[in-house]
Amino acid sequence: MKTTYREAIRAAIRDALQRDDRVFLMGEDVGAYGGCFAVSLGLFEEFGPERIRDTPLSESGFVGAGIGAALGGMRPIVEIMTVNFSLLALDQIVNNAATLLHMSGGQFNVPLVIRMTTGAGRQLGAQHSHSLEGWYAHIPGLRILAAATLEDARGMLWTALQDPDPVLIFEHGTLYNMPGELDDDAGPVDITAAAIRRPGTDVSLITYGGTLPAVLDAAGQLSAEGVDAEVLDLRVLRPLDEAAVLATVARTHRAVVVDEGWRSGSLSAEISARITEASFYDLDAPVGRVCSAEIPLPYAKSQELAALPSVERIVRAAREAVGRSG
Amino acid sequence: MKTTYREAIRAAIRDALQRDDRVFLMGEDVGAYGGCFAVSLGLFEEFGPERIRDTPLSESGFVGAGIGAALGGMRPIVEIMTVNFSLLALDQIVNNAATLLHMSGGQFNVPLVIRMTTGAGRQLGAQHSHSLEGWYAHIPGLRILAAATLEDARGMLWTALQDPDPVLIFEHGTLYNMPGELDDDAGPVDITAAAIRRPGTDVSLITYGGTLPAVLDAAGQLSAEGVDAEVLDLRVLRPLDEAAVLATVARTHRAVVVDEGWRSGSLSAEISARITEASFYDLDAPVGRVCSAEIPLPYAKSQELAALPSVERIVRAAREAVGRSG
Amino acid sequence: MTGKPAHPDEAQAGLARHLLHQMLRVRRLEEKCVELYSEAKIRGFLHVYIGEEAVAAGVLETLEAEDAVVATYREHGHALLRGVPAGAILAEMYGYVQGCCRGRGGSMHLFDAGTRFFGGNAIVAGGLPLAVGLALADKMAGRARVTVCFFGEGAVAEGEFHESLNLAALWQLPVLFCCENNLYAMGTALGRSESQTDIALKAAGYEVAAWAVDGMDALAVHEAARRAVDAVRSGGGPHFLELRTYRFRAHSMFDPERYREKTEVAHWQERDPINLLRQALETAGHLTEAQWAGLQSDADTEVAEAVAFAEAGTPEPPEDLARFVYSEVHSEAHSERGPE
Amino acid sequence: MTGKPAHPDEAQAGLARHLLHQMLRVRRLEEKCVELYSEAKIRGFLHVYIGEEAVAAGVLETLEAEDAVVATYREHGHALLRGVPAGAILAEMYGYVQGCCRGRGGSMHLFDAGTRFFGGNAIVAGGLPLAVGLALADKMAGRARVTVCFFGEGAVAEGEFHESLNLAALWQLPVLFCCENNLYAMGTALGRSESQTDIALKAAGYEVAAWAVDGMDALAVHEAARRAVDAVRSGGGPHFLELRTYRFRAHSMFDPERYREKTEVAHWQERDPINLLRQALETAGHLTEAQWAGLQSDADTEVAEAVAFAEAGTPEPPEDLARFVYSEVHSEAHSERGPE
Ligand SMILES: Cc1ncc(C[n+]2csc(CCOP(=O)(O)OP(=O)(O)O)c2C)c(N)n1
Ligand SMILES: Cc1ncc(C[n+]2csc(CCOP(=O)(O)OP(=O)(O)O)c2C)c(N)n1
Ligand SMILES: [Mg+2]
Ligand SMILES: [Mg+2]
Repeated sequence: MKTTYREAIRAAIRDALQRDDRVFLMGEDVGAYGGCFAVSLGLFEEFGPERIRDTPLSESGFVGAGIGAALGGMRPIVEIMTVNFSLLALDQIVNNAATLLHMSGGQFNVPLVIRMTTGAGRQLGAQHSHSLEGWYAHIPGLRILAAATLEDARGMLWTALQDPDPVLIFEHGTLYNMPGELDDDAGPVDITAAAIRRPGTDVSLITYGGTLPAVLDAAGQLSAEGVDAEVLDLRVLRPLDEAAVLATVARTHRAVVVDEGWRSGSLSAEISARITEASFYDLDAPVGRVCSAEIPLPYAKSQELAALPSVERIVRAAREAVGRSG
Repeated sequence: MKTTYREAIRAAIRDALQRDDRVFLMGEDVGAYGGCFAVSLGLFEEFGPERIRDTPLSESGFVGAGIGAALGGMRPIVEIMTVNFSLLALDQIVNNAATLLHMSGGQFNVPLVIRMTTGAGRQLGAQHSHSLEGWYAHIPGLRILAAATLEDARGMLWTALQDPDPVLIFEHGTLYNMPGELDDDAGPVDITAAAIRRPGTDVSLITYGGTLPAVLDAAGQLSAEGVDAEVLDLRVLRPLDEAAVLATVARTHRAVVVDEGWRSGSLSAEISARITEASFYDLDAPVGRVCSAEIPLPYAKSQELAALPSVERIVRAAREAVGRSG
Repeated sequence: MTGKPAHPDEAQAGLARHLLHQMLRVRRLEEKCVELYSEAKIRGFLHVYIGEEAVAAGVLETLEAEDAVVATYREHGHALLRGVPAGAILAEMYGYVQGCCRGRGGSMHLFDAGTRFFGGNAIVAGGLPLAVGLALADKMAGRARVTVCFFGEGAVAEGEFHESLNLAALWQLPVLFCCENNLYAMGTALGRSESQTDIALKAAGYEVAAWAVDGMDALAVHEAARRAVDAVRSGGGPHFLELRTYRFRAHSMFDPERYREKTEVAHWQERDPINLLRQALETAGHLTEAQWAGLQSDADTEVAEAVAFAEAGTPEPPEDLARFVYSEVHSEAHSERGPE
Repeated sequence: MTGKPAHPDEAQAGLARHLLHQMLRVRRLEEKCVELYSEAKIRGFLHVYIGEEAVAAGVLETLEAEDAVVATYREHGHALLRGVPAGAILAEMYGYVQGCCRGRGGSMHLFDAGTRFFGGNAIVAGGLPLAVGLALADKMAGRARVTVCFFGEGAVAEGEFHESLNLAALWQLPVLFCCENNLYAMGTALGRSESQTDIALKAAGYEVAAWAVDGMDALAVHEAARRAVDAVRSGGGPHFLELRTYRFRAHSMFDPERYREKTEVAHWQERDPINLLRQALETAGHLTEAQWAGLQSDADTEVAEAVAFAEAGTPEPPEDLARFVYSEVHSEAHSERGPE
C-alpha cells in the first residue's frame, strides 16, 4: 500500500486505540485541530474527545498526568509538539518517569509512550528546530526510539506500548511527508535492535532518524566512486544496540557517525567512544563524525542548510575514513 | 588563609556584590535561610533583601527573570539549589539564555551567571544527586564551568560575571566542606582553559569537579606502583579546552576520562571522541572511561558508593590503559 | 450491645481516640527518626512531620483501600497511616533491602504498591501532575476512586501546581488536593513567596471547591476531608483543602532556623494537635488515664519493634544495583521472587 | 492655529486617526506577508495578526522610547508599531542579512535593540519571565520605565505564566501584562483550556490589578493601557489587561481551521477594529474621504517600499554562520561593523 510516514504513524495510533481500551492519545491540539503536524487527523472524530484528548498548553502538567495515568493502569500516548517544548516537561520525564521504578525498588513501572517531533530543515528557527534526542538517550530508565522508515513509523508504537517502561519516540519533522510502500499487514516491529539499511564493506555510516535519507544518498554517491558503504540505522538510541555497532565496524574497520545533534556531547560522541573502546585495534582510521554546526539553528534557508549534515559532508567524511581525500 | 570551598564561594559572591552595583544574588532561600548549603550565609544581613533576593519556588520564573534582568543591564547571580531542580528552568536556559544573542543577530547578549549544586555522595537519592553538567555542555551559547578547587571556587565567579554571555557554574555537593589554604589576595581566574593538577608522563587522567579529589588519590596510588599519571582538570566543560586535552595525550599517549555523569552520552564520551579524532595514531591504548553506574542514584550508602567512580576503579582503568592488569 | 448502634457521642469519641492514636504513632516514629539521625543510622535529608500530624491522620482516615495517595519528602507519617509498616519505613531509612523501597529511596522516597502509596516525591510540586494522572486513569476507567495529593504551601508557587489544578478542574477529575500550609517553605515565609497568601482563595480561582481548615484539629480535618472525599468520589470533581498547620521542628536536620522566632514556635506549640485532642477527650470524659497510657505504650511498642526490625536489616546485595532500571518482564517468571 | 490647544474632541480625533493609521499599517503588512508566503518568499511558520490590530496599536501608543516590549511569535505588528522599519521586518522574513536579526530569526523572532523590542518568543509563555526580569532590572536601578509583555490566552495555562505573575506581584514590578485573548490557542477554544475562562479574574487572583477591555476598540484599548501604564510607571506595581479580540485568519499558514465555524469568524469580522474606528470617525465627521484615502496610500506605499527593500536583500554570508553564538567582545573593536 502507498502511504506516508505521517499516515503510517496515524495508522499505528488508530491500531493501538482499537486493540487496547487502555490506550489514549493526549497532547496539545491532537484533537479538534487534527494535530499540529496533522498526524492525528481524523482520530478525534473516530474515537472522541476522551481518547483523543486535547490538553491546555501545560507540558509539565500533561506529561506528568500521562505518567500518573500509566501508574493508574492506562497506556497513554502523550504527544509533545516538538522536542524544544519538551524541555518544559523535563522534570516529569527525568525526575519521575525515569526514576520511579528503580527508586521504588521495582514496585512502580511507568508504561508510558511519549511521541515528539524533532529536528530542523523547515526554517523554524532556534526554538523549534533542535535535535535533543541524544540528550534523552543519556537518561537511564528511558527507552529512546527514532523512527526513520515507514515500517518503523508504523511498527514502533505498538511494541512501545507493550513495554512496561517509559518509551520516547522521536519523529523527524522532515519525514512526515515521506512517501513509500508499506505492507498491508505491516505491524509491530522490534524495538531493541539497530538495522542495516544498506550492506557494504568499506566503511560503516552510522545514523538514525532524519539523517537516514541523506546517508543513503551519500552511500549511493560513494558507491559510484567505488566505495561500498554499509549504512546502520541505530533505531534505538537507548539502550544502544552496541553489538550491531561493533559488528558493522568489525566488517568495515572504518566508521562515520552522522547525527543531526550538535557535535559536542552528542550521541555521535558516545558511538565513537564505544567503537574505540571495543574495537580500537580493529580500526583502520579514527571514527568520523558529521553533526550540526554548534549554533542555535537559524531561520534563513541557506544558513540552516549550511548548519545541517549534508550529503556532501557525509561523502567527504566517508572518503576521509577510507583514506581518499580526492 | 585557611578556608573552605563553601567560604571561598561566599567570599567571591561578597566580593562581586561590593565591586559592582549591578550584581545581585537571587534564588530559593539564599537570604533569610542562609542558603540551602549555607553558601550565602550572612550575606542577607550584609547586603539586604534587594540584593540577596529570596524567591518563591519557581525555578522557571526566577531563572527567566534573571535572563530578563541581565538583558535589562543587571548582572544577576542566580542560584538553583541542585541541578535536578534546574530541569524545571531548562526552557529558559536552553530556549532563551542560550539562543537570544545568535537569534537576534548579535543584538541581545545575556550576561547572567547561574550557580548550582551537582552530584551525588550524600545519600540524597534519585531526585537530588544527578550530574547533568555534561548535558548543559551540549548547548551552544552557554559557557559551563566546574569548580574543583578552592582557587576556582573563589575565582571563577568574578570572571564569569565579566563575561557578556550566560555562564553556568557547577559546584559539587561533596566539595563544600573541603578545607584548604587560599592566598589572601586570591582573585579572578581564567575561565577558558583546563589546568594540569599533577604533571605526569605515563597516562592522562582527565576529569573535572567532584571527582578531582578521587583522581588525585588514584594518581598517588598509581605513583606508588610506578605509574606516573598526569591529572588534567577540565574546569571549562564548554567550550572545551581541546588543546589542553590533546596536549596531555600527546605527552602520555594514554588517557582515562573520569566523569560522575552516567557513561552513555556523557561528557566523557565527547572527550574520548575528540582524543580519538585528533590523536588516533598517537594513542597507545583506547581511551578509558570511569563513570557512574547508569541508574537513578540510590539512597543506601553502600549502593551509592558502588554506583560512583571510586579511587579503585580509576586506578584499575589507568592500569589497563598502561597495559598492566595486575 | 451488639445490634444497637453506639451513642453518636461514643462513636465520635471512638473516632477521636483513634485519631489521637494515629497522631501519636506518627509523633513517636518521627521522634525516633530524629534520634536515629543524630546517631547517624539515618542519613541524607530527613524532614519530620512533628506538629502536623492532625493533617495526615484526619485525611487518610477517610480513604478506602483502593484510593491512591501521593505525598512529598515529608511523608513518613502519611506512609505509616496509609498502612506501610513502621518497620519497613525505618528499614528504608537505614538503607536496607527490607525497607519499603529496598533502601533505595530513603526518607524522601517511601513507596508502597500494596497500599497505593505513590511516594515520596522530593521535587516540590512534582507529585501534583502524577496525582492528576492517577485520577484521570480512574475517571477514564469508570472507577469510583479518589486520589489524595499532599504538598506544602511552598509548592503553590510552582508552575506544576498551576498546570495541575487547571487540568484537574477542566477535566473534573477525582482528586483531592491537600495543601499543608505550615507557613514556611524551608526558610521562606508564605508572605514572601505568594502575592496572594490566602491559599484556599487561590485554589478557588481555578474553579476548584476549596476550603481552609484548622490543621491542628484532627476532628475538623477529618470532617472536612470526609466531606471532600465523598464529594470527589461521587463525581463532584476536584476538591482542595488548605490545612493550616505548623511544623514544630526545623525544616530538615540541616536547618538552623534563623528565619523564625522561638516565640512563634512556642505559640504554635500551644496548639499541639495531640495535646488539643487529648485534652478535649479528657474534658469530655472520653479518655481515661489508662486509655491514654495504653495509646502511648502501643505507639512506643510499635516504634521499638520497628527499630528492632530495621536494626536487623541488611543492605541490598551489590549485584542488585542495576535491577529495576527497567522492568524485569521477561525474567520475572524465572526469578525467585517478584518485586517487593 | 499655533499656540492654541486643539479642541479636546479634535485631539481625540487626531489620536483616533493615528490609531487607525497604525492599524492599517499592520493590516497591510500582514496581508502582504500572507501573499509573500503563498509565493514562497517567506517560509517557516507565519502567524498573522489580522483582526487583532487594535491591541498592539492601542497599547504601544502609550509607551516611551525607554520602555521595553516583549511579544510572541505573532509579533510583526508589535514590531512595526514599536518602530522597527517594515523593510527590516520583511527582509527578516526573507531570511536576509538586512533583516532586523540578519535573517536568523524569521517571522517568529523579530528583535530590535534600538527600540528595546525583546522579541519574538516562540515558546508559548516563554517571554513572561523575561518581562518580569526586565522590570526587575528597572526597579532595582530606580528607573521609571515600563515593560509591556504580550501573550495569548493560551499561555495562561502554562506554569511560566503562573510563576511570572506571582513574581511580578510579590515584588511589585513595573510590568504590564497584555493578554491577547483571541479565544483560541491554535485549535483549542478557551473553554477547553481553562477551568476559569474569565482571564482578568484569574489574573486578579495574583493580587494584580486586572481589567478586561474590548480589544476591537482601539480607543478603549488605548485608554485602558494609558491608565495602566501610568499606574505601573508611577510605582503602582504590575497591571494586567485582558484584551478581548479575535484572529480573522488561520492560526498559521498550515491551519485548515477545522475547529471553528465560518459564521463565528464572520460574526467577529463585523467588529473589525479598523472598520469600527473608521466608521466612528466618519460618523463624527472626523475622517474625510481624502484623509482615509491618504491613510491607505501611506500604508500601501510603506509596504511597497518594504517589499522593495526586502527584495533587494542578500543572504547572510555563510562564513558568518557561527558569529554571535558568543559575544564578540574582544574582536568588536577591530571589526568593521558592530552588531546590527
Ligand atoms: C523543585 C524544587 N525546588 C526546591 C527544592 C528544595 N526544597 C525542598 S523542601 C523545600 C520547601 C518546600 O516547602 P513546602 O512546599 O511549604 O513544604 P514543607 O517543607 O513546608 O512541608 C524546598 C525549597 C525541591 N526539593 N524541589
Ligand atoms: C511551549 C509551547 N507549546 C506549544 C507551542 C505550539 N504553539 C504555538 S502557538 C500555540 C497557540 C498559542 O495560543 P495563544 O497563546 O492563545 O496565542 P495566539 O496564537 O492565539 O495568539 C501553540 C500551541 C509552542 N510554541 N510553545
Ligand atoms: Mg511549608
Ligand atoms: Mg489565542
